Amino acid sequence: MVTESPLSSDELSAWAVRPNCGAVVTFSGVVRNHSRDHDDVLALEYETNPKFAEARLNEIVEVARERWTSLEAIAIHHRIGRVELSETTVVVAVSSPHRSDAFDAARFCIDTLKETVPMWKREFWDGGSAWSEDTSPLLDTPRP
Amino acid sequence: MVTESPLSSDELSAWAVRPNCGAVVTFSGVVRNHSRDHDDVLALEYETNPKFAEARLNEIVEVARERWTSLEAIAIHHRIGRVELSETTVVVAVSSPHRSDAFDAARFCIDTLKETVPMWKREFWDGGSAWSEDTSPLLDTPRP
Amino acid sequence: MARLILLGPARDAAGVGVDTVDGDSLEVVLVEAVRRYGPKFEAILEVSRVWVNGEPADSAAPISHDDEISVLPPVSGG
Amino acid sequence: MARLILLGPARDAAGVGVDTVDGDSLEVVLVEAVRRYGPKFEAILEVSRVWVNGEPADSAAPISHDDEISVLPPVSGG
Repeated sequence: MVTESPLSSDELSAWAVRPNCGAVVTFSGVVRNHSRDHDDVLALEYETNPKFAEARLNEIVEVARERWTSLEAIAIHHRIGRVELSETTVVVAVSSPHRSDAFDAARFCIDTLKETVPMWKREFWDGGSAWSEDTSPLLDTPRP
Repeated sequence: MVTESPLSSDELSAWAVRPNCGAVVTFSGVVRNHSRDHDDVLALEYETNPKFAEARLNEIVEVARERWTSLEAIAIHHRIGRVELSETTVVVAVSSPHRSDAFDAARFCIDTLKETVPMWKREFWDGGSAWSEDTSPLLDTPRP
Repeated sequence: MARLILLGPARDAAGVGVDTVDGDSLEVVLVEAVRRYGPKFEAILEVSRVWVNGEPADSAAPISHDDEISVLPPVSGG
Repeated sequence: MARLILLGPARDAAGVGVDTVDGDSLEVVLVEAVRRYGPKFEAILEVSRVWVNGEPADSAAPISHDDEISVLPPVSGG
Protein backbone atom coordinates (compact mmCIF):
# COMPACT_ATOMS: atom_id res chain seq x y z
CA MET A 1 0.00 0.00 0.00
CA VAL A 2 1.00 3.66 -0.24
CA THR A 3 0.47 6.03 2.65
CA GLU A 4 1.20 9.59 3.69
CA SER A 5 1.75 8.47 7.29
CA PRO A 6 5.15 7.58 8.77
CA LEU A 7 6.12 3.97 8.14
CA SER A 8 7.16 1.54 10.85
CA SER A 9 9.32 -1.40 9.86
CA ASP A 10 8.67 -2.69 13.39
CA GLU A 11 4.96 -3.08 12.85
CA LEU A 12 5.32 -4.79 9.51
CA SER A 13 8.06 -7.05 10.79
CA ALA A 14 5.97 -8.08 13.82
CA TRP A 15 2.97 -8.66 11.55
CA ALA A 16 5.08 -11.00 9.39
CA VAL A 17 5.91 -13.41 12.26
CA ARG A 18 3.92 -16.64 11.77
CA PRO A 19 4.00 -19.85 13.82
CA ASN A 20 5.32 -21.90 10.89
CA CYS A 21 7.99 -19.38 9.84
CA GLY A 22 11.56 -19.43 11.04
CA ALA A 23 12.74 -16.43 9.02
CA VAL A 24 11.59 -12.83 8.71
CA VAL A 25 13.50 -10.50 6.37
CA THR A 26 12.82 -6.78 6.39
CA PHE A 27 14.12 -4.16 4.01
CA SER A 28 13.75 -0.49 4.92
CA GLY A 29 14.53 2.30 2.51
CA VAL A 30 15.58 5.42 4.39
CA VAL A 31 16.12 9.02 3.27
CA ARG A 32 19.89 9.47 3.15
CA ASN A 33 21.84 12.71 3.15
CA HIS A 34 23.24 12.30 -0.34
CA SER A 35 21.97 11.35 -3.76
CA ARG A 36 23.64 10.88 -7.13
CA ASP A 37 23.51 14.65 -7.67
CA HIS A 38 23.49 16.25 -4.20
CA ASP A 39 25.42 15.67 -1.00
CA ASP A 40 23.20 17.71 1.30
CA VAL A 41 19.77 16.14 0.90
CA LEU A 42 17.34 17.14 3.66
CA ALA A 43 14.15 15.44 2.51
CA LEU A 44 12.46 13.65 -0.35
CA GLU A 45 8.97 14.13 -1.68
CA TYR A 46 7.27 11.25 -3.45
CA GLU A 47 4.54 11.82 -6.00
CA THR A 48 2.39 9.12 -7.53
CA ASN A 49 -1.02 8.12 -8.71
CA PRO A 50 -1.90 5.99 -5.65
CA LYS A 51 -4.25 3.78 -7.66
CA PHE A 52 -1.52 2.92 -10.18
CA ALA A 53 1.13 2.51 -7.49
CA GLU A 54 -0.98 0.19 -5.35
CA ALA A 55 -1.95 -1.93 -8.34
CA ARG A 56 1.71 -2.37 -9.23
CA LEU A 57 2.73 -3.12 -5.62
CA ASN A 58 0.02 -5.78 -5.47
CA GLU A 59 1.29 -7.32 -8.70
CA ILE A 60 4.83 -7.53 -7.28
CA VAL A 61 3.51 -9.35 -4.21
CA GLU A 62 1.54 -11.76 -6.41
CA VAL A 63 4.55 -12.55 -8.58
CA ALA A 64 6.75 -13.06 -5.50
CA ARG A 65 4.20 -15.50 -4.07
CA GLU A 66 4.20 -17.48 -7.30
CA ARG A 67 7.99 -17.55 -7.52
CA TRP A 68 8.61 -18.46 -3.87
CA THR A 69 5.74 -20.66 -2.82
CA SER A 70 7.09 -21.08 0.73
CA LEU A 71 6.30 -17.44 1.55
CA GLU A 72 3.89 -16.87 4.38
CA ALA A 73 3.53 -13.13 5.04
CA ILE A 74 4.65 -10.56 2.49
CA ALA A 75 3.90 -6.85 2.29
CA ILE A 76 5.27 -3.70 0.72
CA HIS A 77 4.43 -0.28 2.17
CA HIS A 78 5.59 2.88 0.39
CA ARG A 79 5.34 6.31 1.87
CA ILE A 80 4.31 9.25 -0.33
CA GLY A 81 4.48 13.01 0.20
CA ARG A 82 7.39 14.61 2.02
CA VAL A 83 9.77 12.33 3.97
CA GLU A 84 12.54 13.80 6.14
CA LEU A 85 16.16 12.66 6.49
CA SER A 86 16.47 9.23 8.17
CA GLU A 87 12.73 8.60 7.90
CA THR A 88 11.56 5.46 6.18
CA THR A 89 10.36 5.68 2.58
CA VAL A 90 9.55 2.05 1.95
CA VAL A 91 9.34 -1.19 3.93
CA VAL A 92 9.31 -4.74 2.57
CA ALA A 93 8.64 -7.55 5.05
CA VAL A 94 8.66 -11.23 4.15
CA SER A 95 8.39 -14.37 6.24
CA SER A 96 8.99 -17.97 5.26
CA PRO A 97 9.94 -21.25 6.85
CA HIS A 98 13.12 -20.91 4.74
CA ARG A 99 15.44 -17.94 5.08
CA SER A 100 16.76 -18.23 1.56
CA ASP A 101 13.30 -17.66 0.07
CA ALA A 102 12.65 -14.77 2.45
CA PHE A 103 15.88 -13.04 1.38
CA ASP A 104 15.29 -13.67 -2.33
CA ALA A 105 11.70 -12.47 -2.22
CA ALA A 106 12.47 -9.32 -0.21
CA ARG A 107 15.21 -8.38 -2.63
CA PHE A 108 12.98 -9.10 -5.62
CA CYS A 109 10.29 -6.83 -4.20
CA ILE A 110 12.51 -3.79 -3.72
CA ASP A 111 14.45 -4.30 -6.96
CA THR A 112 11.24 -4.70 -8.95
CA LEU A 113 9.47 -1.83 -7.22
CA LYS A 114 12.18 0.54 -8.40
CA GLU A 115 11.47 -0.35 -12.03
CA THR A 116 7.74 -0.99 -12.18
CA VAL A 117 5.95 1.33 -9.75
CA PRO A 118 4.95 4.78 -11.09
CA MET A 119 6.54 6.98 -8.43
CA TRP A 120 8.71 10.08 -8.66
CA LYS A 121 10.85 11.60 -5.97
CA ARG A 122 11.90 15.20 -5.60
CA GLU A 123 15.07 15.91 -3.67
CA PHE A 124 15.14 18.86 -1.27
CA TRP A 125 18.38 20.41 -0.13
CA ASP A 126 19.21 23.66 1.64
CA GLY A 127 18.01 26.27 -0.83
CA GLY A 128 16.57 24.19 -3.62
CA SER A 129 14.81 21.11 -4.94
CA ALA A 130 14.67 19.07 -8.12
CA TRP A 131 13.32 15.78 -9.42
CA SER A 132 15.73 12.94 -8.80
CA GLU A 133 17.76 12.11 -11.91
CA ASP A 134 18.50 8.64 -10.60
CA THR A 135 15.62 7.16 -12.55
CA SER A 136 14.67 3.95 -14.32
CA PRO A 137 12.40 3.65 -17.38
CA LEU A 138 9.04 2.38 -16.21
CA LEU A 139 8.87 -1.37 -16.92
CA ASP A 140 5.98 -3.80 -16.85
CA THR A 141 5.63 -6.16 -13.90
CA PRO A 142 7.74 -9.26 -14.63
CA ARG A 143 6.02 -12.58 -15.22
CA PRO A 144 6.11 -15.23 -12.46
CA MET B 1 26.46 -10.49 21.28
CA VAL B 2 24.59 -13.28 23.04
CA THR B 3 21.94 -12.55 25.62
CA GLU B 4 19.37 -14.31 27.76
CA SER B 5 16.97 -11.38 27.37
CA PRO B 6 14.27 -11.17 24.69
CA LEU B 7 15.56 -9.76 21.41
CA SER B 8 14.02 -6.84 19.58
CA SER B 9 14.59 -6.56 15.85
CA ASP B 10 13.01 -3.10 16.15
CA GLU B 11 15.76 -1.75 18.37
CA LEU B 12 18.57 -3.14 16.27
CA SER B 13 16.93 -1.97 13.06
CA ALA B 14 16.47 1.58 14.43
CA TRP B 15 20.07 1.56 15.67
CA ALA B 16 21.27 0.69 12.16
CA VAL B 17 19.72 3.78 10.52
CA ARG B 18 22.52 6.21 9.60
CA PRO B 19 22.31 9.57 7.75
CA ASN B 20 24.38 8.29 4.83
CA CYS B 21 22.54 4.97 4.47
CA GLY B 22 19.59 4.40 2.18
CA ALA B 23 19.12 0.72 3.00
CA VAL B 24 18.58 -1.25 6.20
CA VAL B 25 18.16 -5.03 5.97
CA THR B 26 17.07 -7.02 9.01
CA PHE B 27 16.92 -10.78 9.39
CA SER B 28 15.06 -12.26 12.35
CA GLY B 29 15.16 -15.91 13.20
CA VAL B 30 11.99 -16.97 14.99
CA VAL B 31 11.02 -20.14 16.85
CA ARG B 32 8.69 -21.99 14.50
CA ASN B 33 6.23 -24.73 15.33
CA HIS B 34 8.00 -27.42 13.34
CA SER B 35 11.53 -28.69 12.88
CA ARG B 36 13.07 -31.36 10.69
CA ASP B 37 12.03 -33.98 13.24
CA HIS B 38 8.99 -32.59 15.07
CA ASP B 39 5.84 -30.82 13.97
CA ASP B 40 4.74 -29.61 17.40
CA VAL B 41 7.68 -27.57 18.66
CA LEU B 42 6.79 -25.34 21.63
CA ALA B 43 10.16 -23.82 22.45
CA LEU B 44 13.88 -24.01 21.82
CA GLU B 45 16.71 -23.85 24.31
CA TYR B 46 20.11 -22.62 23.18
CA GLU B 47 23.28 -23.63 24.95
CA THR B 48 26.70 -22.17 24.28
CA ASN B 49 29.95 -21.01 25.75
CA PRO B 50 29.19 -17.27 25.55
CA LYS B 51 32.86 -16.35 25.26
CA PHE B 52 33.33 -18.63 22.24
CA ALA B 53 30.06 -17.58 20.65
CA GLU B 54 30.72 -13.86 20.99
CA ALA B 55 34.24 -14.21 19.60
CA ARG B 56 32.85 -16.02 16.55
CA LEU B 57 30.02 -13.48 16.06
CA ASN B 58 32.59 -10.66 16.18
CA GLU B 59 34.70 -12.45 13.57
CA ILE B 60 31.69 -12.75 11.26
CA VAL B 61 31.06 -9.02 11.56
CA GLU B 62 34.71 -8.25 10.84
CA VAL B 63 34.75 -10.46 7.75
CA ALA B 64 31.51 -8.90 6.50
CA ARG B 65 32.98 -5.42 6.90
CA GLU B 66 36.02 -6.42 4.88
CA ARG B 67 33.96 -8.04 2.14
CA TRP B 68 31.41 -5.24 1.84
CA THR B 69 33.24 -2.03 2.57
CA SER B 70 30.13 0.12 2.07
CA LEU B 71 28.58 -1.25 5.27
CA GLU B 72 27.82 1.30 7.93
CA ALA B 73 26.09 -0.38 10.88
CA ILE B 74 26.17 -4.15 11.33
CA ALA B 75 25.27 -6.25 14.35
CA ILE B 76 24.31 -9.80 15.23
CA HIS B 77 22.44 -10.57 18.44
CA HIS B 78 21.74 -14.18 19.42
CA ARG B 79 19.48 -15.18 22.24
CA ILE B 80 20.46 -18.07 24.52
CA GLY B 81 18.50 -20.08 27.07
CA ARG B 82 14.87 -20.97 26.50
CA VAL B 83 12.99 -19.19 23.70
CA GLU B 84 9.25 -19.71 23.21
CA LEU B 85 7.29 -20.21 19.96
CA SER B 86 7.30 -17.07 17.76
CA GLU B 87 9.95 -15.39 19.88
CA THR B 88 13.11 -14.16 18.20
CA THR B 89 16.25 -16.29 18.45
CA VAL B 90 18.63 -14.17 16.40
CA VAL B 91 18.65 -10.76 14.75
CA VAL B 92 21.02 -9.50 12.07
CA ALA B 93 20.81 -5.81 11.13
CA VAL B 94 22.89 -4.18 8.41
CA SER B 95 22.83 -0.71 6.89
CA SER B 96 24.59 0.57 3.81
CA PRO B 97 24.20 3.29 1.21
CA HIS B 98 23.66 0.37 -1.21
CA ARG B 99 20.87 -2.12 -0.73
CA SER B 100 22.67 -4.88 -2.58
CA ASP B 101 25.55 -4.87 -0.08
CA ALA B 102 23.11 -4.75 2.85
CA PHE B 103 21.26 -7.83 1.54
CA ASP B 104 24.45 -9.75 0.75
CA ALA B 105 26.03 -8.99 4.11
CA ALA B 106 22.92 -9.85 6.15
CA ARG B 107 22.62 -13.16 4.38
CA PHE B 108 26.31 -13.89 4.81
CA CYS B 109 26.01 -13.23 8.55
CA ILE B 110 23.15 -15.65 9.17
CA ASP B 111 24.46 -18.33 6.79
CA THR B 112 27.93 -18.17 8.36
CA LEU B 113 26.63 -18.06 11.92
CA LYS B 114 24.89 -21.37 11.38
CA GLU B 115 28.22 -23.03 10.52
CA THR B 116 30.78 -21.26 12.68
CA VAL B 117 29.22 -20.32 16.01
CA PRO B 118 29.38 -22.94 18.78
CA MET B 119 25.70 -23.12 19.72
CA TRP B 120 23.34 -26.02 20.27
CA LYS B 121 19.59 -25.96 20.36
CA ARG B 122 17.29 -28.33 22.17
CA GLU B 123 13.76 -28.70 20.83
CA PHE B 124 10.88 -28.90 23.30
CA TRP B 125 7.52 -30.35 22.35
CA ASP B 126 4.51 -31.47 24.33
CA GLY B 127 5.93 -34.27 26.46
CA GLY B 128 9.56 -34.32 25.46
CA SER B 129 12.74 -32.66 24.31
CA ALA B 130 15.86 -33.52 22.34
CA TRP B 131 18.87 -31.87 20.78
CA SER B 132 18.13 -30.66 17.28
CA GLU B 133 19.42 -33.06 14.65
CA ASP B 134 19.44 -30.34 12.04
CA THR B 135 23.11 -29.61 12.63
CA SER B 136 26.18 -28.48 10.74
CA PRO B 137 29.78 -29.50 11.47
CA LEU B 138 31.49 -26.58 13.22
CA LEU B 139 33.57 -24.71 10.62
CA ASP B 140 36.21 -22.03 11.00
CA THR B 141 35.29 -18.43 10.25
CA PRO B 142 35.78 -17.89 6.50
CA ARG B 143 38.54 -15.57 5.31
CA PRO B 144 37.60 -12.09 4.05
CA MET C 1 -11.12 14.20 -26.62
CA ALA C 2 -9.61 12.69 -23.49
CA ARG C 3 -8.46 13.44 -20.00
CA LEU C 4 -4.69 13.80 -19.86
CA ILE C 5 -2.89 13.14 -16.54
CA LEU C 6 0.69 14.38 -16.24
CA LEU C 7 2.71 12.96 -13.38
CA GLY C 8 5.95 13.92 -11.64
CA PRO C 9 8.47 15.61 -13.96
CA ALA C 10 5.90 15.52 -16.81
CA ARG C 11 3.55 17.64 -14.74
CA ASP C 12 6.31 20.13 -13.98
CA ALA C 13 7.35 20.33 -17.62
CA ALA C 14 3.78 20.84 -18.85
CA GLY C 15 2.91 23.27 -16.09
CA VAL C 16 -0.34 21.41 -15.51
CA GLY C 17 -1.32 18.09 -13.90
CA VAL C 18 -4.68 17.41 -15.52
CA ASP C 19 -5.90 18.67 -18.87
CA THR C 20 -8.45 17.93 -21.59
CA VAL C 21 -7.04 17.33 -25.06
CA ASP C 22 -8.80 16.63 -28.38
CA GLY C 23 -7.92 13.70 -30.58
CA ASP C 24 -9.35 10.34 -31.62
CA SER C 25 -6.12 8.35 -31.26
CA LEU C 26 -3.39 8.34 -28.65
CA GLU C 27 -0.91 9.69 -31.21
CA VAL C 28 -3.10 12.65 -32.11
CA VAL C 29 -3.68 13.51 -28.45
CA LEU C 30 0.05 13.47 -27.72
CA VAL C 31 0.90 15.63 -30.76
CA GLU C 32 -1.61 18.17 -29.50
CA ALA C 33 -0.10 17.95 -25.98
CA VAL C 34 3.40 18.65 -27.33
CA ARG C 35 2.08 21.62 -29.35
CA ARG C 36 0.42 22.94 -26.22
CA TYR C 37 3.23 22.40 -23.63
CA GLY C 38 6.36 22.86 -25.74
CA PRO C 39 9.82 21.24 -26.12
CA LYS C 40 10.56 20.63 -22.42
CA PHE C 41 7.48 18.42 -22.22
CA GLU C 42 8.33 16.80 -25.56
CA ALA C 43 11.75 15.78 -24.24
CA ILE C 44 10.18 14.09 -21.24
CA LEU C 45 7.42 12.49 -23.30
CA GLU C 46 10.07 10.81 -25.48
CA VAL C 47 11.42 8.84 -22.51
CA SER C 48 8.03 8.27 -20.84
CA ARG C 49 5.53 5.44 -20.92
CA VAL C 50 1.95 6.30 -21.78
CA TRP C 51 -0.96 4.41 -20.27
CA VAL C 52 -4.62 4.53 -21.26
CA ASN C 53 -7.00 3.82 -18.40
CA GLY C 54 -4.19 2.47 -16.26
CA GLU C 55 -2.80 0.08 -18.88
CA PRO C 56 0.17 0.36 -21.27
CA ALA C 57 -1.15 1.38 -24.72
CA ASP C 58 0.02 1.63 -28.31
CA SER C 59 0.19 5.04 -30.00
CA ALA C 60 -2.38 3.88 -32.54
CA ALA C 61 -4.88 3.14 -29.75
CA PRO C 62 -8.26 4.79 -30.44
CA ILE C 63 -9.28 7.34 -27.80
CA SER C 64 -12.81 8.20 -26.76
CA HIS C 65 -13.99 11.03 -24.57
CA ASP C 66 -14.03 9.15 -21.29
CA ASP C 67 -10.51 7.73 -21.66
CA GLU C 68 -7.81 8.71 -19.22
CA ILE C 69 -4.30 9.07 -20.64
CA SER C 70 -1.37 9.10 -18.21
CA VAL C 71 2.16 10.21 -19.08
CA LEU C 72 4.65 8.35 -16.85
CA PRO C 73 8.28 9.57 -16.95
CA PRO C 74 11.17 7.35 -15.81
CA VAL C 75 10.52 6.44 -12.21
CA SER C 76 12.44 6.98 -8.97
CA GLY C 77 10.48 5.23 -6.25
CA GLY C 78 11.83 3.18 -3.36
CA MET D 1 46.08 -32.99 33.17
CA ALA D 2 43.60 -30.53 31.77
CA ARG D 3 40.16 -29.06 32.20
CA LEU D 4 37.67 -30.66 29.84
CA ILE D 5 34.54 -28.70 28.83
CA LEU D 6 31.72 -30.66 27.23
CA LEU D 7 29.07 -28.64 25.45
CA GLY D 8 25.54 -29.32 24.18
CA PRO D 9 25.00 -32.94 23.11
CA ALA D 10 28.56 -33.82 24.24
CA ARG D 11 27.66 -32.76 27.79
CA ASP D 12 24.51 -34.89 27.69
CA ALA D 13 26.37 -37.92 26.35
CA ALA D 14 29.14 -37.64 28.94
CA GLY D 15 26.76 -36.91 31.79
CA VAL D 16 29.03 -34.08 32.93
CA GLY D 17 29.81 -30.58 31.65
CA VAL D 18 33.20 -29.94 33.22
CA ASP D 19 35.78 -32.50 34.20
CA THR D 20 39.48 -32.91 34.91
CA VAL D 21 41.33 -35.47 32.80
CA ASP D 22 44.95 -36.62 32.84
CA GLY D 23 47.17 -36.65 29.76
CA ASP D 24 50.06 -34.74 28.25
CA SER D 25 48.67 -34.54 24.71
CA LEU D 26 45.22 -33.84 23.34
CA GLU D 27 44.99 -37.37 21.99
CA VAL D 28 45.76 -38.95 25.35
CA VAL D 29 43.21 -36.76 27.13
CA LEU D 30 40.49 -37.71 24.63
CA VAL D 31 41.25 -41.44 24.88
CA GLU D 32 40.86 -41.15 28.63
CA ALA D 33 37.60 -39.22 28.17
CA VAL D 34 36.17 -41.94 25.91
CA ARG D 35 37.19 -44.61 28.43
CA ARG D 36 35.46 -42.62 31.16
CA TYR D 37 32.20 -41.66 29.37
CA GLY D 38 31.64 -44.60 27.03
CA PRO D 39 30.49 -45.24 23.45
CA LYS D 40 27.71 -42.61 23.29
CA PHE D 41 30.27 -39.92 23.98
CA GLU D 42 32.72 -41.52 21.58
CA ALA D 43 30.18 -41.36 18.76
CA ILE D 44 29.68 -37.65 19.34
CA LEU D 45 33.38 -36.98 19.73
CA GLU D 46 33.99 -38.49 16.29
CA VAL D 47 31.91 -35.77 14.62
CA SER D 48 32.98 -32.96 16.96
CA ARG D 49 35.64 -30.28 16.75
CA VAL D 50 38.03 -29.99 19.68
CA TRP D 51 39.46 -26.64 20.74
CA VAL D 52 42.27 -25.94 23.17
CA ASN D 53 41.98 -22.61 24.96
CA GLY D 54 39.34 -21.43 22.52
CA GLU D 55 41.27 -22.29 19.34
CA PRO D 56 41.09 -25.28 16.97
CA ALA D 57 43.88 -27.73 17.85
CA ASP D 58 45.60 -30.79 16.46
CA SER D 59 45.33 -34.13 18.30
CA ALA D 60 49.12 -34.12 18.80
CA ALA D 61 48.94 -30.77 20.63
CA PRO D 62 50.77 -30.94 23.98
CA ILE D 63 48.52 -30.30 26.97
CA SER D 64 49.54 -28.74 30.27
CA HIS D 65 47.58 -28.53 33.49
CA ASP D 66 46.07 -25.09 32.90
CA ASP D 67 44.79 -25.86 29.39
CA GLU D 68 41.10 -25.86 28.69
CA ILE D 69 39.87 -28.44 26.17
CA SER D 70 36.39 -27.96 24.66
CA VAL D 71 34.47 -30.62 22.76
CA LEU D 72 32.17 -28.95 20.22
CA PRO D 73 29.60 -31.20 18.50
CA PRO D 74 27.97 -30.22 15.18
CA VAL D 75 26.18 -26.92 15.78
CA SER D 76 22.57 -25.81 15.47
CA GLY D 77 22.53 -22.09 16.21
CA GLY D 78 20.53 -19.38 14.48
